[in-house]
Amino acid sequence: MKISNDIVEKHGLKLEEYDLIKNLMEREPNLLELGIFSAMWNEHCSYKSSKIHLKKLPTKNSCVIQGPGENAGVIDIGDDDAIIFKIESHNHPSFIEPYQGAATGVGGILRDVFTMGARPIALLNSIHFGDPKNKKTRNLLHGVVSGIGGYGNCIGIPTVAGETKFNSTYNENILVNAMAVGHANKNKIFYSKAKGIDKSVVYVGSKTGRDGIHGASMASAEFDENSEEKKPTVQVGDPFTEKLLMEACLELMKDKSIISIQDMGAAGLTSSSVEMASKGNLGIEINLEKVPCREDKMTPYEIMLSESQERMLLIIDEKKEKSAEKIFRKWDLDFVVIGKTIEEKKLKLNHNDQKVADIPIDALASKAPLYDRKWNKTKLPEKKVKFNTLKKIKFEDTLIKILSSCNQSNKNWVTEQYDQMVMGDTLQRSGSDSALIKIHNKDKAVAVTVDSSANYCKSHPFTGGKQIVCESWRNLISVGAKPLAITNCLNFGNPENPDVMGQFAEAVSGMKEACEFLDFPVVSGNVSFYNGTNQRNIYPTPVIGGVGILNKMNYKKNHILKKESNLVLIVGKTFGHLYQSVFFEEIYSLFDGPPPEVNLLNERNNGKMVLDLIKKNLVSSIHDISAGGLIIALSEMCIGSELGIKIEKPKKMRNLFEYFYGEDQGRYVIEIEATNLNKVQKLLKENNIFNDVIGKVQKDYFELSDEFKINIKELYNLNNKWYYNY
Amino acid sequence: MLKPLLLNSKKNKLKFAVTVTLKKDVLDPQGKVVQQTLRNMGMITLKNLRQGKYFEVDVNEDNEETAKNKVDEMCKKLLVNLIIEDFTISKL
Amino acid sequence: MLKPLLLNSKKNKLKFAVTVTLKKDVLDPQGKVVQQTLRNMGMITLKNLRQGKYFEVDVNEDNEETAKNKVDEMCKKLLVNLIIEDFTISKL
Amino acid sequence: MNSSVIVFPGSNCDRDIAVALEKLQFKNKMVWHKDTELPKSDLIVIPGGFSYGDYLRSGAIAGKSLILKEVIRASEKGCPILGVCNGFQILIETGLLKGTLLRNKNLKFLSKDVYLKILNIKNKFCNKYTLNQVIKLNIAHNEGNYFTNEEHLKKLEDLELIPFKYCNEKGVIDENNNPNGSLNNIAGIFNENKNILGMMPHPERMINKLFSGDDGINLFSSLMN
Ligand SMILES: Nc1ncnc2c1ncn2[C@@H]1O[C@H](COP(=O)(O)OP(=O)(O)O)[C@@H](O)[C@H]1O
Ligand SMILES: [Mg+2]
Repeated sequence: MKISNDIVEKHGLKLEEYDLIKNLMEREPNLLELGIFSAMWNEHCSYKSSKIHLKKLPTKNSCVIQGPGENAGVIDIGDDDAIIFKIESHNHPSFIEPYQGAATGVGGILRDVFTMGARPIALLNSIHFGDPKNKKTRNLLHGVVSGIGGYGNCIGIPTVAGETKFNSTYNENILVNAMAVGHANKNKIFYSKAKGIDKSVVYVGSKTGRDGIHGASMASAEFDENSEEKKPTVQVGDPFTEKLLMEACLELMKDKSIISIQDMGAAGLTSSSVEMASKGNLGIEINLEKVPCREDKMTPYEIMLSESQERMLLIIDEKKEKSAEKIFRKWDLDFVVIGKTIEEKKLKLNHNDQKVADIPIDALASKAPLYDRKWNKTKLPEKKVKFNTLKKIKFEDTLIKILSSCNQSNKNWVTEQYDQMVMGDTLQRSGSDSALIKIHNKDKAVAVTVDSSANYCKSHPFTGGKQIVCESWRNLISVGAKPLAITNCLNFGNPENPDVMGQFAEAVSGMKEACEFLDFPVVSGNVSFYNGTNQRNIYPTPVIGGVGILNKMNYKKNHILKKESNLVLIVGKTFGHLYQSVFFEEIYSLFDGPPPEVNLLNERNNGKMVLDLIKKNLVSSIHDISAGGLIIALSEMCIGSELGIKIEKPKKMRNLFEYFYGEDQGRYVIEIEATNLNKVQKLLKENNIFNDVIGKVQKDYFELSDEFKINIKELYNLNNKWYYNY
Repeated sequence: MLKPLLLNSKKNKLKFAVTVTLKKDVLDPQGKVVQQTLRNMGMITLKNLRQGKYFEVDVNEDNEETAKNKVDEMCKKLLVNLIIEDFTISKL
Repeated sequence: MLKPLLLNSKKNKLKFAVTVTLKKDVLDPQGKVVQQTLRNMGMITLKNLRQGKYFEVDVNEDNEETAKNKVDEMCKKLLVNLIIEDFTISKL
Repeated sequence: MNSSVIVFPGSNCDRDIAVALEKLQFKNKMVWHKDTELPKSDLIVIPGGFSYGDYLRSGAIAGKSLILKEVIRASEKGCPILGVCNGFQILIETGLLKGTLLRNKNLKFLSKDVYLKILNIKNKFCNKYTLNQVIKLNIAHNEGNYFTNEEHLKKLEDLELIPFKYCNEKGVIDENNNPNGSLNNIAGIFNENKNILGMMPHPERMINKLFSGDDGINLFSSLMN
């Protein structure tokens, strides 16, 4: 078959790229080879538009064992324990089939983590939907949430934290990012790099079907009106088989049988075999008729590009083949030697004794195109609107409106669909700033959180990128944990658009600055471009997954008020920045102006100080101040508790709304024992950290003198009803 | 001319069966496990099993065609996930 | 006499449909919610909806009767919870 | 005391329950579903999870496994048997307990802490609780909506075969405090001999104050009596 321009374009390749392929091959590829190139060279696998920017991110420090480049990042948490984690997007498949798209997103990220030898211990997710008034939104919300739950619950890994947001920018392109966190012995970590010639290449897991063919290309092609027709390629998840696969792999990993291992994710058998060969600097030969297939008469093209789920590729020591096979048989899984490693650095495919493909590995991997795409800077928006010119509104009404809005409502409806307790190590469930998962049989726990701030990033990507790293840091500190490292999922629009590319470049620079300053390296991540439709790109939405360590379980903190008459303090300085705030959005539908400034020095000082106060046992409860400002943080402390707060109006305040709704960064609310006030204030003062007593814990009511007094049960109902009525 | 109209509007309960099956190449994890279990239980002549959904729907409509169209609409709007499933409607 | 026997043993793939429904007096929470949802979506002529399961089963058997008996056995042994469910088998 | 926890493909609360049992000094063994022999046990637990993915009906496929014949034999000899969540569903599928577990009334998986009122303490499983005590446990299931015919329901009530019902923190048992639509707020049931208990809530998730509470401990310590 002659490859026409049309066929090239249908594979998502540019004609110049096709010329490069012919050059590298020194001939014309056949259709199968073209398919393999298209899978390897698309954005999803090659990172061709993002790589040069991602290189800027700090990826090392004393706790990093493995940074980006493997299936997931690995950090050291002491005592031979390692934490392995990563976040990944499944945006496009979830828009097409929300349940299965989200479910397979969870399945995929779990494989990334247990491939490396970790037992997964927690799942997180960040999900963004369109305007609730958009008629697709409800169905997407229901499907995605039950898909995430369906997979995690069945496989038996607790889903413990996440974020759920609504914004019309996602009307035609929702975001579904899933994160998995696993625990391993740091001396028993498995990598994908192949080693040794003539070693067996083994296929394990489910059979290969016709699902998801072209999935990888679809995931990085812009949506158009016809995209609904691409539906049949969506894969169906099988969490039960994944559970068996996970147990089988972990069982096999107890001895030294595995030389290298790689899950089959996007671009299935193609990317897994090429990656293993490329990292190992060798070649792989596969006999495709040996691949276990679900359907009759599958072609080599279909076999190589299928994205059937729950499959893995292993390279195994030939002496261990028999014992390894026994383990997989015990778990009722396929185990087939489909090929071997070869010296010649090539991907060689045979089908019933016929050679069907022969491609240099370098051409697929290291020589794949890289682009330094054109990008435009985003100017810092001006502060045009003057607050005192806006229509006056009663404070209480604004609070009620915001607390019962879709974005600020509590997420019980969501989290009730997730098993948060299975595995028995959930020290703190969702609802707090971070979840805490105990390391099995040890007196320590990891803290995990995911965060994003699309409004800030849209307004000024550089500041937004910085802010979101800081927010993650703060959320970890707010449960008493020391922040260690992050993973990121960068959801952006079309990179061929210089404005979008600029958002990407600057958000990454902002992240870099914050990560460096806070010594909070990036150890894994994922880029999802082409989010949007026909030139309407989504807001730039980098999502950060943060991990920290709680060295003693007793240090655990949350935002639940502990005792009547305790004092409530604000730590960090308030300026009253309302641009890009929840308040401006919900009350005045104002979207302009810059995001709040991020002062990394203050961020670090305040955070370290707060952590120190926690270690000194001076903090009863704590909450970071983020979207919605101080008043929302205080409300949330009451909503989670059986107690209320009586707030005194501060003396030096310019304006009530700015003070309570301002979203200035680097701030925390802490509850302390009244007898400790002097001690706490002295410590804060010595470190030049601004603080103020703003109120006192009391029974039954959340109250601000002269403005409102709300019963906390009522407050809870206000904050809880949106999802149940939607 | 009044009478037939009135008669017409006295709607009848019509019963339909809807069967929903997964599209041909779509993975059926449930069917796979059920099939394996049955084979383990000794049903070795079992060649293939696919699992689907079934609905019995009663509608009050004037005539069979309108009724069937209604059921079709229900399938497309809610009962069936057209992305991965096919369906058939039959009169009971 | 050898030939027909041989012929006979060359088994055929026979296809059956099994529908499984909840017994009349068993609560069908799923059907109830689906029905309510459809009514909320404006399908006001919908009178009743019950949800069940559907299987398509292929068996390699000599003749239809043996085959059907096998399917019946599958239903009774695994596919159907006879305490709360009824089933019907039909040839496809 | 010796305990056995039966493990099926897809069980996922097996380790959790073993941790709870060992915390209470049970000598516990894990028993793989293909095993044909049970170790000598003073307690058999069928744990929660998604045996066989909950495919077909939850518990249906596990209910056919070989080892269950042994469990049935042990139950006939009076050995205490505890089925939690999926374990309850499996006990129902084998016929050791009567009735059925339908989908939750809101058709969603439901994971939350619930309150239970202890209604019967004269049995092996609840003797460390006090009558009418309200305890907090966690539920996490799709199909926990207990249903049975009127005659059997009456028997359950009359013979005190319902150890606990869903309620609010003050012990009020009503429709508002029924998470899944279960008949009469039933959260668990006994067989007539009261040596088999099937329950939807997870006692093994509440064994540590620092975590989410420890109201589940007494269920295990009752069994030590
Ligand atoms: N999709 C979700 N899955 C799990 N937990 C969620 C989800 N959405 C929100 N949550 C939880 O709800 C709580 C509030 O979320 P959010 O307001 O985003 O917190 P924060 O501002 O501290 O990051 C957090 O504990 C979070 O983990
Ligand atoms: Mg927070």
